[in-house]
Amino acid sequence: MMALEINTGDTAWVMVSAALVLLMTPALAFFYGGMVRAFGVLNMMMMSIISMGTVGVLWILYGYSEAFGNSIGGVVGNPFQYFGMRNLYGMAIDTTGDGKHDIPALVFVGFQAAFAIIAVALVSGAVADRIKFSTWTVFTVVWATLVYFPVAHWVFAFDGVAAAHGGWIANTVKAYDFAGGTAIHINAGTAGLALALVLGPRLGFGQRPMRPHNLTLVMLGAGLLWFGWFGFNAGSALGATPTAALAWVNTMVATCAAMLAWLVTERIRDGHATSLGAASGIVAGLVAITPACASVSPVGAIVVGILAGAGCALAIGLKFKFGFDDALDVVGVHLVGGLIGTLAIGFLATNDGVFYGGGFMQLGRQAIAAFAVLIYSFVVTYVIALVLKAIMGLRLTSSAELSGADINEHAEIGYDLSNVRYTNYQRVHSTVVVPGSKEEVHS
Amino acid sequence: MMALEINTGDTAWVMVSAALVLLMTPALAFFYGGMVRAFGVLNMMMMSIISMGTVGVLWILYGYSEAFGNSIGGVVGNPFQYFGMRNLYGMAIDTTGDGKHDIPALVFVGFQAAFAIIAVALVSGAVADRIKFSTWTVFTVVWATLVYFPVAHWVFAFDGVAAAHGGWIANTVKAYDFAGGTAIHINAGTAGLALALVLGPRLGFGQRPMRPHNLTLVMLGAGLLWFGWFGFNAGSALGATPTAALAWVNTMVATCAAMLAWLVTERIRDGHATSLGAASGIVAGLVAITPACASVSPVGAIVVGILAGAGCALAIGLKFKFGFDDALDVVGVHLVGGLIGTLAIGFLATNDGVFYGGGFMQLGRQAIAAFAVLIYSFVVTYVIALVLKAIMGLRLTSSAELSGADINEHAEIGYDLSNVRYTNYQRVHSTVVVPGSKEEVHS
Amino acid sequence: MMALEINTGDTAWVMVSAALVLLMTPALAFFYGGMVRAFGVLNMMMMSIISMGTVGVLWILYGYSEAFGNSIGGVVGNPFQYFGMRNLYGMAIDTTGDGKHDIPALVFVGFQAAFAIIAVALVSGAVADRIKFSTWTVFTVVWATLVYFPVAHWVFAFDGVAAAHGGWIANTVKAYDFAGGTAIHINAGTAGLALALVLGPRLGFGQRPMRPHNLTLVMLGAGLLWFGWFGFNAGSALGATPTAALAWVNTMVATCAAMLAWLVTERIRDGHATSLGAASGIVAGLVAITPACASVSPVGAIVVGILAGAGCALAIGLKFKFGFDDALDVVGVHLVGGLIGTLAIGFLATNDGVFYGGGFMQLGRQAIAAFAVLIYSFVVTYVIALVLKAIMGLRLTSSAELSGADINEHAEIGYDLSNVRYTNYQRVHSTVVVPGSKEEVHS
Amino acid sequence: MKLITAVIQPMVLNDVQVALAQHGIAGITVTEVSGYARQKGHTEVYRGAEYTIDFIAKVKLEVLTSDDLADGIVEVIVRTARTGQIGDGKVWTVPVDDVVRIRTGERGDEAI
Amino acid sequence: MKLITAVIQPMVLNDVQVALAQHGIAGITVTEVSGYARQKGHTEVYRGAEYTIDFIAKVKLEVLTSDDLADGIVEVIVRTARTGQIGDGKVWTVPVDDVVRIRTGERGDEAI
Amino acid sequence: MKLITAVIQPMVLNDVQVALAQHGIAGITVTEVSGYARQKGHTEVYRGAEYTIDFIAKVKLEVLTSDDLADGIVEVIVRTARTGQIGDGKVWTVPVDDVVRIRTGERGDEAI
Ligand SMILES: Nc1ncnc2c1ncn2[C@@H]1O[C@H](COP(=O)(O)OP(=O)(O)O)[C@@H](O)[C@H]1O
Ligand SMILES: Nc1ncnc2c1ncn2[C@@H]1O[C@H](COP(=O)(O)OP(=O)(O)O)[C@@H](O)[C@H]1O
Ligand SMILES: Nc1ncnc2c1ncn2[C@@H]1O[C@H](COP(=O)(O)OP(=O)(O)O)[C@@H](O)[C@H]1O
Repeated sequence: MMALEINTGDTAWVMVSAALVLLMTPALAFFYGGMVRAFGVLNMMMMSIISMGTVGVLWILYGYSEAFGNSIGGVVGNPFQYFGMRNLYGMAIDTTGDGKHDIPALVFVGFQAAFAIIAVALVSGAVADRIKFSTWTVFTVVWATLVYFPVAHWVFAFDGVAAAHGGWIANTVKAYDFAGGTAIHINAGTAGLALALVLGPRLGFGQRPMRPHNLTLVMLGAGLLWFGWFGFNAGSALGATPTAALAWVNTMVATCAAMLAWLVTERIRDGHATSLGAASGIVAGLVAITPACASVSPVGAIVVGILAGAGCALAIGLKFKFGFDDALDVVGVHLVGGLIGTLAIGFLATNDGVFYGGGFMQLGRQAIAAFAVLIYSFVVTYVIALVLKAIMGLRLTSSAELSGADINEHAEIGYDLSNVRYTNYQRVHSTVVVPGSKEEVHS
Repeated sequence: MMALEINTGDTAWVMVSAALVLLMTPALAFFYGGMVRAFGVLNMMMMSIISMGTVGVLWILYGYSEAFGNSIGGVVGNPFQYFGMRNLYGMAIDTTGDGKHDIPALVFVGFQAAFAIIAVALVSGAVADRIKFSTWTVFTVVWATLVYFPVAHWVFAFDGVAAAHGGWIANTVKAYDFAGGTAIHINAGTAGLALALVLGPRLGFGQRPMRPHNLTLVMLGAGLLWFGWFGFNAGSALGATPTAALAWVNTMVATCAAMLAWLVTERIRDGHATSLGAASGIVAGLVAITPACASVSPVGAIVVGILAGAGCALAIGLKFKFGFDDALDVVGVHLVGGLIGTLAIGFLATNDGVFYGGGFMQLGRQAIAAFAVLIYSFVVTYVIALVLKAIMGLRLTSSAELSGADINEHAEIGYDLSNVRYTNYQRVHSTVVVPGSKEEVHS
Repeated sequence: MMALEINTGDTAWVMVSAALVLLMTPALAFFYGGMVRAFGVLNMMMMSIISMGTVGVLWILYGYSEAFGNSIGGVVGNPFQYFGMRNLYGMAIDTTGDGKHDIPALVFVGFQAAFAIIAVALVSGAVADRIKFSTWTVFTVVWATLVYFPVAHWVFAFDGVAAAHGGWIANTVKAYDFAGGTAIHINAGTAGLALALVLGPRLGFGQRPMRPHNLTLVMLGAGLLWFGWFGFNAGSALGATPTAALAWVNTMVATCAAMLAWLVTERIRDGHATSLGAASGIVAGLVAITPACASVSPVGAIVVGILAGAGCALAIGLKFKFGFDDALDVVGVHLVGGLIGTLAIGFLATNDGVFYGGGFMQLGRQAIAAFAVLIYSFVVTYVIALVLKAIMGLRLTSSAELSGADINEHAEIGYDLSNVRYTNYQRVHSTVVVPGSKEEVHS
Repeated sequence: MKLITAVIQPMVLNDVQVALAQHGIAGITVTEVSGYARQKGHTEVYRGAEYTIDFIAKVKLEVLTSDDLADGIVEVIVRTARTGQIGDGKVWTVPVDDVVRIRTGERGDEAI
Repeated sequence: MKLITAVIQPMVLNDVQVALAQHGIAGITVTEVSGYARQKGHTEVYRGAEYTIDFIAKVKLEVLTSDDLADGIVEVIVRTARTGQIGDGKVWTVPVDDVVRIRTGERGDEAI
Repeated sequence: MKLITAVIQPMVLNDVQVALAQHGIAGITVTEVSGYARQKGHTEVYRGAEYTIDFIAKVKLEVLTSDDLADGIVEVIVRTARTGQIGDGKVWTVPVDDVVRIRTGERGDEAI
């Protein structure tokens, strides 16, 4: 992975992709934020935004190293190898082995940072409106360290790319997960389920109405997610290659098909095709094509999209059936969508899928990868949740929950469109602490 | 068009451009969505979003092939040649002929897919608030197949690029339309006019007030459209070339000039420069520079921008004069703007425009292209509209129109910012259809 | 700077970066727009948007030339050299000197255009809600011409890149300002201060409540700003190079750290971590890392972020202390953040910072650059403001200010979410002026 | 004096306002309200969950008037606001002790 | 006839509406209001500036009724809207001269 | 008891609220309303089409009070809400039969 000649085209593509993936977390904040009631929109957004803060810093300190450092038994990378990005400046990642497609190692760091951030942020959809913000913040740190970084190592760290030895799923099981169906979506979806189970349902879940407060915000989130997802999937080729082109086209068309499938499902079941359904179908399609985008043909991608769109549209009802409150359907969309995509590869992979005469071997590998991540994520997340509950408490007080997390956790409200000013004065707290004169100003 | 060596820089640029153009359709959804009344914002957005679903899938199946397959008499591509993307993986598009700027054919597919999608979505602005969503969905399929795909073939399919033989406007008329002034904007603007004529005006058009409900959403749409349009125009160079650079700069400065011209026109006429005017001027400038961005100098682009900004600001009044209800001014902005840009090339093209001593030859070619597309689009769209009206009906019922398309067509409302819950209970319809147990849950 | 062989990867990266930076001005419009009261959101956005119009056109006419034309004494570029982009088509910018990383000169023009635009737009945050829109429009023209273009020349014009001779700070003082901590942020922050001082505080400043009306819009702005800033900082490498990669990673992690630092500061001081704080911390971190992103290590970037996040969170109180009404904290965020970043380089630059054994030499250079820009910007802006005040008036009337700039300056309102139509009829002004028949239609 | 209050359909507001103006009524005060009564609300669907909205958007008009004009005003409102469909609303009259015009301090019928 | 007006907590609206419906009340009109009284408002913080919101969101219910049913309705509202905490609000009764149903023109108790 | 209702300019709300509090008034209820009367509305322009907004944003205050305090309260409101320009609004008083405090069930003057 030492190389002097950088391919500027590949580097440009991966830097753009990294920025696109980073945009996905604000996009997720809008997607989720629009779906809760108006009195919780800021808290919902902040759960994504704070993940950018904590996970971004951790990634640079030891997260990248835990994921892509030299493997300790295929289970986790050496967290000290690249601690604080040491040993990385001037290094390159060579993804083809022929020295023609080298990109600076720091580009890969940035690209993967954005993955880590959004994986954590995704979990928040399950716990909308009722988790303490301080506990969520600590959760992002602990969960990234104990769950995401190791699982990313399992799935994304190929031997000889970022370090000599990589993770067990990538190198031993040899499952295909091009851009993170297991490491991101199954992982986050499962974690959301575990956390929601420990946390309990929102007050009034299933009885009192909790409709989305701003569907233009939801649609904005979905639109930006789709845009960013081209970086997520096609960027995972780590170069501006024909593989990236295939991933790009599949990321488009699977999503188109999933949106249509979700809308048709709704139309048949509920009598209406909704905009929330379109936005949800978009995300479901993106999730499902994520692992598969480089393995299936465009027509295969359409099939994956249809399965994901219809499958997730049906699966979001599960929470009412089983009574767990996965508020914004992280399980129904990310876990189920991730499973659909990961397993569909076994059938539709053009090189060795069942339908292409490849037998059931690859399907088995896909299943092992999917369920290994699912089980690990569920168990560890559940334990983390119990520990945090014991130490600092998980839930808002009932009165805070009923009067809204925005006011109670952030002392803000999302919107003030009235032309009447009910606020009747302001008082300035403190201003600058000039060194040597720690005075406070009250006006 | 078979090549092994891919230029990664060009590929990176076109993949980014494709993602940028894809983002333009959600952007359009916001631009249009903010302009209607609050009770129709979701329906308005959904008309764009559904186009992504239908046209995206069609494109992969036969649309690309219809547009870029080997030409049948210059009129339409062979729809079977690349059906479902067959024969395309591993292929490259060579735009320069010297083998130095090859990009994977699938990148070109993706880039052009985004064009097809937005062309269809643009039409919806003319029919805001009153068309049946089911009919619109069918319209997107029929119109793409009968109008957009063939016209794209005429204009964008150059001999020997994607297939041996291309379309008649590109190769016989030799009009300049770098990024789609005719194929996209004149085409969609004309189709909007035809559809609006068959559909009839909104109830209360010209009498009852229909002001935009959310100008921040309009501005968001305009901002993202501008951003995406760099992909549209500069991406049409199909490489990171000096031509792309010129297109980039022209796309910026024509838009700046058009915005200023629109605002000045408003200021003189109405006494105020409005934010809706700024957003509209931005779009008008982008439309007009689209065909011209690689043919004119930056100062020429400023001229194009001024003509488009002032011209479209005046043209949007046409609908009141002639009494057709082009609700969101697709005619006034896209048709008129597209004509201005397409014809301005005849004067301002630096190689053979009238003002550069090139005589009237090129102007004639531009006019032929513009009016050929205009007439074809008008006639075929009008017939499609009549047929759909007869078969499935075009218009919402009056009561649905008056109480809002969102509730009636999508069973949703855009915003619920109140802290009072008027919804008094929820009932879960059906959940998962587990194979073998088609039970429904009602809570 | 004449070159025939273009590096497509570098060109792709800088074209994308240019589009990203251009997106930052609409993003700023949302960031600022969400922060004012609902009755001024459009006016606030328009101050940014109009800057795109005026500065974009000026840049093509003489702005680029003033900034990057051959230097007249290190103070300003020759405004005629590249007037209207003449002499530029077909030219290339060679940033490495080895002929391997050439990009078309027009790409550089576009990239730097977006910088000029946002520098001007930034100033508007200080004068929210009370400046006449016509005066602001003229201000953008005058300030760009007299302040921004020259200062950009000082800082960004290196000898032998865009022209033989460049500006004094870049070439004589040799301060490091990779992407514009001095030329953009200190400059705009100081100008905001000067303009706010001449303009005076909003009516009711410090007594009547002026809370942000739409924090989802603020967060959208912050998210898009962060996204665009990767173009701003990593794009300033003018190629897809290892330096760009370092800048990318630093732009991410400094921002993460600054957000956390701002939130911690708030939590300690006010008892709550707010979403406005997160958005503000993001911007503060981006500002501070701007000059430093290519000089510090990722761990150094974390330090810069922490300093900026905490420092700016404290500095925004200054306005209450000193009684100037910098409405949206341009001083507290951009001036203070710019200073922190510019001076931090002196300590943290890995090649010659104080902490890396480089002595105080570079710190001195940084200080000279920062204060030279600060003083020049303050004095000239103050004079411009006084002159404009005398000639055309700066402030809205009190009644216009109290009833909102949107209605009074733009004859529009931002939102109309009510389903009651208080507007009771419409009258069409004038429509098209068909040449030869200047008739007007009144309905 | 009397206070006449009417709860009407939002879409007839303009007609009523114009009719009142033609009837010589100088001022009205309007409030957006929600009504729950015979008229059926609608159903919304979000991710397969059904929401029934019982409350329907209505507009409340308030008109202060002297005793002698009250009946005429009620009549004008009832005539103009009628669409004949369920949900047209009510008009009611309440006695008022006194009215003051803030600007001038005028009282009683003068103040209306 | 009487007009009963109640200012209540937003979160009890549904319970009150259901209770009234069970009590046989056909129609109510609801307005979103803000109340300023004993109950303390809350504090918001924006960039270090503190905003005190004295006004608290409340819901106003209006029910037209015949004289004899009035007391029962007040009683139902008071019982269902009570949470026992400061801010529960008030119910008051005002005499009404006349009521007209717009759709039919019915008057008096018939119109309610 | 009396119900005093005032329609005032939005920007004087704070002053009135403070003045009432100083006058010893414990509670008020506020509603956002739109008024149509002598005061001229404004014009908006969207893509060359002109919209005339006749209705102007106002605030409605409601104060329940005992009979003896009513005149004083009207006087305080009129004094504080006056700007002297057209559009300052009205204050009116309506007789109230009974008031109940929901939290305690207190009635009459006790409940206010
Ligand atoms: N008893 C009542 N008290 C107060 N408001 C009522 C009452 N009955 C009806 N309303 C109001 O009148 C509106 C129309 O009533 P509804 O019964 O639906 O139609 P109609 O009056 O045409 O029979 C309701 O939405 C509600 O706002
Ligand atoms: N004198 C009053 N006039 C009008 N409305 C009042 C009055 N007093 C209270 N209210 C309304 O009742 C609400 C609750 O009053 P509050 O004093 O806070 O609690 P409680 O009624 O439980 O003692 C207030 O928010 C206000 O809307
Ligand atoms: N007859 C009326 N009935 C109900 N409300 C009225 C009446 N006349 C005026 N108003 C209210 O009072 C407000 C101010 O009235 P206007 O005539 O504009 O000013 P002024 O009261 O200062 O003469 C109006 O906007 C309206 O809300």
